[in-house]
Amino acid sequence: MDAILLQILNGLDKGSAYALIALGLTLIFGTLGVVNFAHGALFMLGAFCAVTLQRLLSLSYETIDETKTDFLGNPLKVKTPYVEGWFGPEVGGAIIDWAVPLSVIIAIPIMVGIGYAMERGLIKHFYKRPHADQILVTFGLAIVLQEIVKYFFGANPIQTPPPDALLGVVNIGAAFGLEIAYPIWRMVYFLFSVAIIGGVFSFLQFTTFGMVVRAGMADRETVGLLGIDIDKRFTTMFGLAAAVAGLAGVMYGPINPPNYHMGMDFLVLSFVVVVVGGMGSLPGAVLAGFMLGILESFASTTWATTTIPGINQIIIYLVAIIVLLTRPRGLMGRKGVMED
Amino acid sequence: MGILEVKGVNKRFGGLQALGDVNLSVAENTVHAIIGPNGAGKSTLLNCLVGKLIPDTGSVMFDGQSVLGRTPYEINQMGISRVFQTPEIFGDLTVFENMVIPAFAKRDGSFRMHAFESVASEKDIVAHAEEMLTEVNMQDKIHMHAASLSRGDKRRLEMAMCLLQEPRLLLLDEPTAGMARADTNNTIDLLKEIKEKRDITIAIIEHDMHVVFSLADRITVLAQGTPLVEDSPEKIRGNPKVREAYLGEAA
Amino acid sequence: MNVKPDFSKNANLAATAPAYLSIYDMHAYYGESYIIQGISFNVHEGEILALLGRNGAGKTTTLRGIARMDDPQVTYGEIWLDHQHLHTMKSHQAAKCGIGLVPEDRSIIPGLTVEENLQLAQIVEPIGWSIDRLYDLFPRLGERRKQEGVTLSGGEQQMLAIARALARDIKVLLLDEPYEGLAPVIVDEIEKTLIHIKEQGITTVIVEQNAVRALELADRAVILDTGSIVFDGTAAEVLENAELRSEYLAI
Amino acid sequence: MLGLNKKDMTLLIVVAILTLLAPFILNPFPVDSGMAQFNAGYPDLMQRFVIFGILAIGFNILFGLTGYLSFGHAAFLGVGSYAAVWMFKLLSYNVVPAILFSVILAGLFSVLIGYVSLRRSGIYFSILTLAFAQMSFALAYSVLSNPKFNLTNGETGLQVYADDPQILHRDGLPDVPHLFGWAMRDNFLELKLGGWEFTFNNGYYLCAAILLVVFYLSIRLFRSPFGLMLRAVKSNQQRLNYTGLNPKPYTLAAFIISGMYAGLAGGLLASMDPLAGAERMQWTASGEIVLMTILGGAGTLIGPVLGAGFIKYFENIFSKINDNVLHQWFSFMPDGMEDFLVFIVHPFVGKGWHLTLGILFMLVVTFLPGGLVEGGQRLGRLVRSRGKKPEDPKDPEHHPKETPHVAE
Amino acid sequence: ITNNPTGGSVTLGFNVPQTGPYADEGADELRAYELAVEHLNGGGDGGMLNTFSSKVLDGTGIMGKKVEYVTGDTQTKSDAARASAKSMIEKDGAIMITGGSSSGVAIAVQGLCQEAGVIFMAGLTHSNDTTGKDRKANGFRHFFNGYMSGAALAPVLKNLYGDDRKAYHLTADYTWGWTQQESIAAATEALGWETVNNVLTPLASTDFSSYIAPVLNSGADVLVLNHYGGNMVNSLTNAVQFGLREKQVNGKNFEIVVPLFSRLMARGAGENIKGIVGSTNWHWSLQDDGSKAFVKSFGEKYGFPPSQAAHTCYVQTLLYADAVTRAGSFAPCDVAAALEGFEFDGMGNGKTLYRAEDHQCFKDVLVVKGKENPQSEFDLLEVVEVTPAAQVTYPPNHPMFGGDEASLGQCNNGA
Ligand SMILES: Nc1ncnc2c1ncn2[C@@H]1O[C@H](COP(=O)(O)OP(=O)(O)OP(=O)(O)O)[C@@H](O)[C@H]1O
Ligand SMILES: Nc1ncnc2c1ncn2[C@@H]1O[C@H](COP(=O)(O)OP(=O)(O)OP(=O)(O)O)[C@@H](O)[C@H]1O
Ligand SMILES: [Mg+2]
Ligand SMILES: [Mg+2]
Repeated sequence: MDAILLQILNGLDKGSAYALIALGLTLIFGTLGVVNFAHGALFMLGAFCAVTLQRLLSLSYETIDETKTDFLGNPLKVKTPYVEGWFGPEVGGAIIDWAVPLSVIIAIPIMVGIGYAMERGLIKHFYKRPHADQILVTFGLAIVLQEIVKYFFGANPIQTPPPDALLGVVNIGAAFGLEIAYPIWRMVYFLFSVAIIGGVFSFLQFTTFGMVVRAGMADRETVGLLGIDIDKRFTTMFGLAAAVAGLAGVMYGPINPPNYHMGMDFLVLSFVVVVVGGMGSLPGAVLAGFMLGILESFASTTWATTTIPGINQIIIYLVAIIVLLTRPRGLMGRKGVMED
Repeated sequence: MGILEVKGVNKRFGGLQALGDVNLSVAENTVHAIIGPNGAGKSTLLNCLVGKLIPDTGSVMFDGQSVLGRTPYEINQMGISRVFQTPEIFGDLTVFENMVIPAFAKRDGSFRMHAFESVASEKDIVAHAEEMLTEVNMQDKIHMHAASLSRGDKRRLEMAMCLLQEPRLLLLDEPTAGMARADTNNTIDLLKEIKEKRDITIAIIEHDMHVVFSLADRITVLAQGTPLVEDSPEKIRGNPKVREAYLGEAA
Repeated sequence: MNVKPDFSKNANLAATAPAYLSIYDMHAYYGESYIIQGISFNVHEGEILALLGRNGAGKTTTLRGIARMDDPQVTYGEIWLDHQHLHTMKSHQAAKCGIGLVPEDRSIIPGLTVEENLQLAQIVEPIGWSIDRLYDLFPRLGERRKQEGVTLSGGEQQMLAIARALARDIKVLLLDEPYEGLAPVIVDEIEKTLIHIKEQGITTVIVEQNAVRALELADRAVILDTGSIVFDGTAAEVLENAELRSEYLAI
Repeated sequence: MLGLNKKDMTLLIVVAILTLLAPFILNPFPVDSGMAQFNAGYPDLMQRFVIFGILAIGFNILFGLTGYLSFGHAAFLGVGSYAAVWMFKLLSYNVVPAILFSVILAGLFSVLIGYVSLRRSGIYFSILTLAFAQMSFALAYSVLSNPKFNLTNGETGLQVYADDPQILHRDGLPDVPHLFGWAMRDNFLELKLGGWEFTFNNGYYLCAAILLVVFYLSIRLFRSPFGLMLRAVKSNQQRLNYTGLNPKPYTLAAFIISGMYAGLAGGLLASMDPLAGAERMQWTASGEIVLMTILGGAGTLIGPVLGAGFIKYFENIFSKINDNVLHQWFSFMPDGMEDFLVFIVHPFVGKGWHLTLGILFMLVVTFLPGGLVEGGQRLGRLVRSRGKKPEDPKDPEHHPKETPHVAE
Repeated sequence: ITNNPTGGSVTLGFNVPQTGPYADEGADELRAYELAVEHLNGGGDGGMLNTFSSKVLDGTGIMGKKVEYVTGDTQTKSDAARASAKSMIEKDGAIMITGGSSSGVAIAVQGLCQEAGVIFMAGLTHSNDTTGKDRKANGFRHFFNGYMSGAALAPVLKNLYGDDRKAYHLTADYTWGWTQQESIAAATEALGWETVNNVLTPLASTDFSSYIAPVLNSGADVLVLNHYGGNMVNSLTNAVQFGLREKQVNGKNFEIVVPLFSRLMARGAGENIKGIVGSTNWHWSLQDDGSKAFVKSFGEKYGFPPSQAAHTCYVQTLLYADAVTRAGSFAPCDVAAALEGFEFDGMGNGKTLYRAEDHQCFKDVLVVKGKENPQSEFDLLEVVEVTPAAQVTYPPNHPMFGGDEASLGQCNNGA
């Protein structure tokens, strides 16, 4: 019982990551119709916003400690972060400790800015081009972004730990007499993604924005005839999607340390999630994200892998095949969206 | 017994009864016009004939065989061709290539793997296509991309593609809509000529009464998914109900 | 290719009324093909102008050029609307200035219901008729407000396209074959609507294959042939001039 | 001739000349010059050029003609390679049975995957093929390399061991892949002319001959009624249906043909270098095939081959330029200048070759929508229009393209 | 012989991952190679040339020929690695290929070098197969392997955690993972530990939470992570996240073991690595003369201490140069003969033997632990124990190494 609940929780968590990435991807891919292979890179850039802030906050001045030596036998240079120098070790330490949540604040404008720049500078020339061209150009962009990050941060993963206060586990089953120890930060991530998903939904639901963008994707020309400057809205949409992807990345850092190719690892899966959910359907993307997360979680149990060897390797693809064959447009896809 | 027998066909879209108990019999080698107000279900009826839609109930027999449950290409192979209300052509291909495809379909059936002949060496097919293009007066546009034709030309091309197959039943959904008057007249002449030359049955949907009355042998008036009357053109013209519901002053 | 506009033909248009919409020496291309070869004409405030010509003459291209669509590319010329120069604008800006185009293929937006299609027109100021008023004009649309726009019948789509243009506060209505595919009674209806619209002071340019109908409605007419203007004058003149009618309109 | 029209015949002849003379063309720089780094005329890379060319030609038959974008074609490449190595293990190192079997097995796989995937179109089709390929990869990498039934030898890659049966192997035949004794890895001629060196490799010429055959077949196919039907599928499936043609068998046939081309490429890869690794089936490999095709120009005859060459060139040549080489190039400059130039170029070569590739992807697709082929055409037009009078054919006095009046 | 150097120089091929997840490791390997070339050509302070027990290398290159090198990118893919190695051999005339940071790549390239008739000096490869069932006459491995990790770790684990433990293995689902798991399980079971479960994790996994969670209820009190690189960083991070290290099971502290450590992995794992035991080939804090000399010249050139990958690559280059010089020939068969059974010292890890039967080096193996109070960003591991070579030596026909069937085959001089 505990074990099953724990697997579901794990699935929810993995699902939140899938759902968040797929949500952003749906905004671009399902709504704007652009096959954005750089979406994973946006996720990665988000995570590196946190890394950067952490690095900035940890910028240090050096003092020489004569009593100790470094690996070459020279006197050891001790580094003290400026913030600790300015605010004292206590406050300064706390600021560094909270680097990841703090980065959410800086990540929003940065990611929106990146999204804007990307759309204005590149993507806008590709709305009318075939999907294949979009794949090529966004793939090129993804490589470039990755390589830039690699140039500055290296290929190795970089730890971005959560604040000490959010470290450790809680027993969330205690109230029911169950023993379900779950990491606090993963709970935070789940709640965070629910909040973002809710935010995006209400933005698109309670404003006509979503409808206009959908219409614009289906028929740019006609929407222009109705006095709507669709380009501006597309840009906004892209900024929003980039922010969603980036935030998903910022908060993901403490779960698994970011590295420059983490985006590519998620990219293919998130395309699968979006398509299984149904092109252009936000609820579909979220639902499929959670569904595949939980299924993957169950497929990794010993029971599952002993019953069907290797099932954990292929479960997502297997489910995708079954869903697509039985439900032609994915779980919640609407007719007419990207069918050719 | 007509070549096309539609019996008790019903089709619902959600709450909307698009076709309600439609019975229709089209006699061989006649032109049968279907007219009626917008949204009466005319195109829906054609969709049921070519396999685009499957009626909820009822039967559709063509030449004694049921078309229901067959795929569109099988139905076409039975001898039914259709011109759509919004032109369905191969936009990426040239006008010539558009014509060649039905020619192959007619000669070789639904699938043949002729991967190593060249199109140009299929003399009979090429000749056939060119001949038909001349007939519809489009020989000067033979190398244009179909997508860049004007709307009237697209319609003419689609009709030519259907005619080339020499179908036994030709379904035309507003073939002259948007066509210049001169071309409309040409189309009428063409259809008449073809009808004289070969055995062909035509079912035509049209709002242009000039076309309807020049061609039709019989007319069915459809309203709100059910046939209102079926009669000869003269009678229809005089029918007050039809005048009020449909024809307006055009009659 | 090297066709200069012949201004002698429209030399007489000037003085009568102040030009409201004015096209001066417009040239337009689709990619490499040179379609509109330098045309100039004026539309006066509150009048209905019929723009006529054969299939492929360039009527649609002209309207799209005026509405500042991305295609065709207008490479030269000026377009003025009420002292604003449209030729520097994009389509959405032209729309804000008061251009309303009803495209020939209706361009109902897939994925949106009838009502959403109308709401979409009212997102950006200036807003015209209320949606309820439009439903009064076209009750069929009211009945189908929750249906997806593209599943409407051909005629219903035409109504929706016109309604959508009126949902915006427009100064000039550009109609590309508004009668196409409509039942004769509805054509009568729409004609009445157009007269009604005219009474509201809206200027209209109508492209129509049914030239007689259009001319009966219009104040003035412009006839296009292969991208050049061959006639510019009153509607009555065309109806009287048999040569003109047979040469360019085949009526 | 050969059932081709004049233009196609010219193309075929040009391609034939280029492939047959590749050892010269690809080695334009003397061995000792600083530019020798850019020589690509060594057997392995030349083989790769043609093999990936074959792969891309096959992919283009599906994607370029029907518009169905398969994201799983690498699976067939992998299947072909495994099939070939199994033939080496079981029969002998002769490449003929290996290549035949790889084409057949890849064909069978594509029947299976194609039949299922083609029930959907558009992006759904792409994701289905991707899913199948990723499953194949996972199976090959771990599940099927389970010691109990080791079909793929997992991470290490399938290879021939001394204790393999090789029932048709006879003494005197080489212990490497060969064509009736003619070892693929051997060079039949090594020419030294002045500072230049040219290598003529058995394996390369086998691949080149096969390339010419399959290229010829693909030209025929493009121009055939079948090719026309495939383009019709891309253009309007509805109309095809209502014209009495069932699109399914056409697309399936195209899928199988392109799968077999991929299998052939896989078999050739294994024949040149008898080891089949699972990474060949990963989605990135499938993605690479897509990129090759688009980069070169989808739907054109020669484009995919160019695209394949382009990407493989970068992978093999640019990745090998290190700082050491850079310093040699710029050594004629004053020291400060030399260091500065090395500093500037450094991020784009060697371990930064991905960066350059990414930038080039973006540039090519942005400025040459039709891929490299379009670039070539533009160049051609430029050269041709030089000869003519510099007059604008389109009425220069009346409507110049840019005018102060019309803002685009 | 293939690519016999005729002019005044000899070309070596350094084939390392320059892109992909192991790019940093590859970069470090490349630094070591450049340093080795510098030392061979008489530049710098000579590094380990001064401490190496064999004294034939004199800083004039190899047999008087100046050492030059070409580099390539393995991308950590067998295909790409082979293509890159081939181009070095076919185009650049490399006489020896070395490098790599994964076993799949090492085995693939080793096979290629065997066919092409050049020597392959493996870089970082830890799978038993490299010198086990896939051993080749032209291939040589200085690095240690899975079996040695197990043999070195077992006694230490017994000391630290007792002999009554229940171990739960998470294993990367591919050949290297399997062989390491097999080795560790065998070594620990010999101590009396029980292996409760072994779960295979897909290579592509990025999040291991669903594999970690079941550990909590399995009754196990030790978790063994048979993962490398990014997989290891993530699985360890997840394990710590789930509070495994704070748990008490069966009345004992729950422990995590990572059999193969590298400094780059340790850096990726950050805080989580503290107190965790594993094994490594070499560490810069070793105080023997060879290690000190190498750390000094590497550190002064690049500003930070070398990794174990850098060390093994550096040593392999010197060993090759030495063998050529001793053999007096570049012919692979002569070089191989000079390396086979060669015993040396002064390269770190104490006295070392290049065993003739399988071309595996036998030397001391380090058991290390994540340091609790690191003094600098490189000071992540502390050496717990230096396990003597004798304790990790196994017979060449050991079943985990292909048994009696495994053979080096014939050495190949190429054409
Ligand atoms: N897929 C669909 N879903 C819902 N309603 C539909 C669908 N297709 C058609 N309808 C409705 O069914 C009715 C009949 O449509 P149909 O297209 O057959 O009309 P029609 O007689 O061809 O009219 P027109 O002359 O205007 O083309 C219309 O009211 C239309 O809105
Ligand atoms: N997208 C396009 N690309 C190239 N040429 C085009 C394109 N669209 C139209 N044309 C060409 O431009 C010319 C004018 O077309 P246009 O659509 O303006 O004609 P029209 O007068 O509206 O005719 P119709 O009455 O048939 O609608 C035609 O010759 C047509 O073939
Ligand atoms: Mg209709
Ligand atoms: Mg038109």
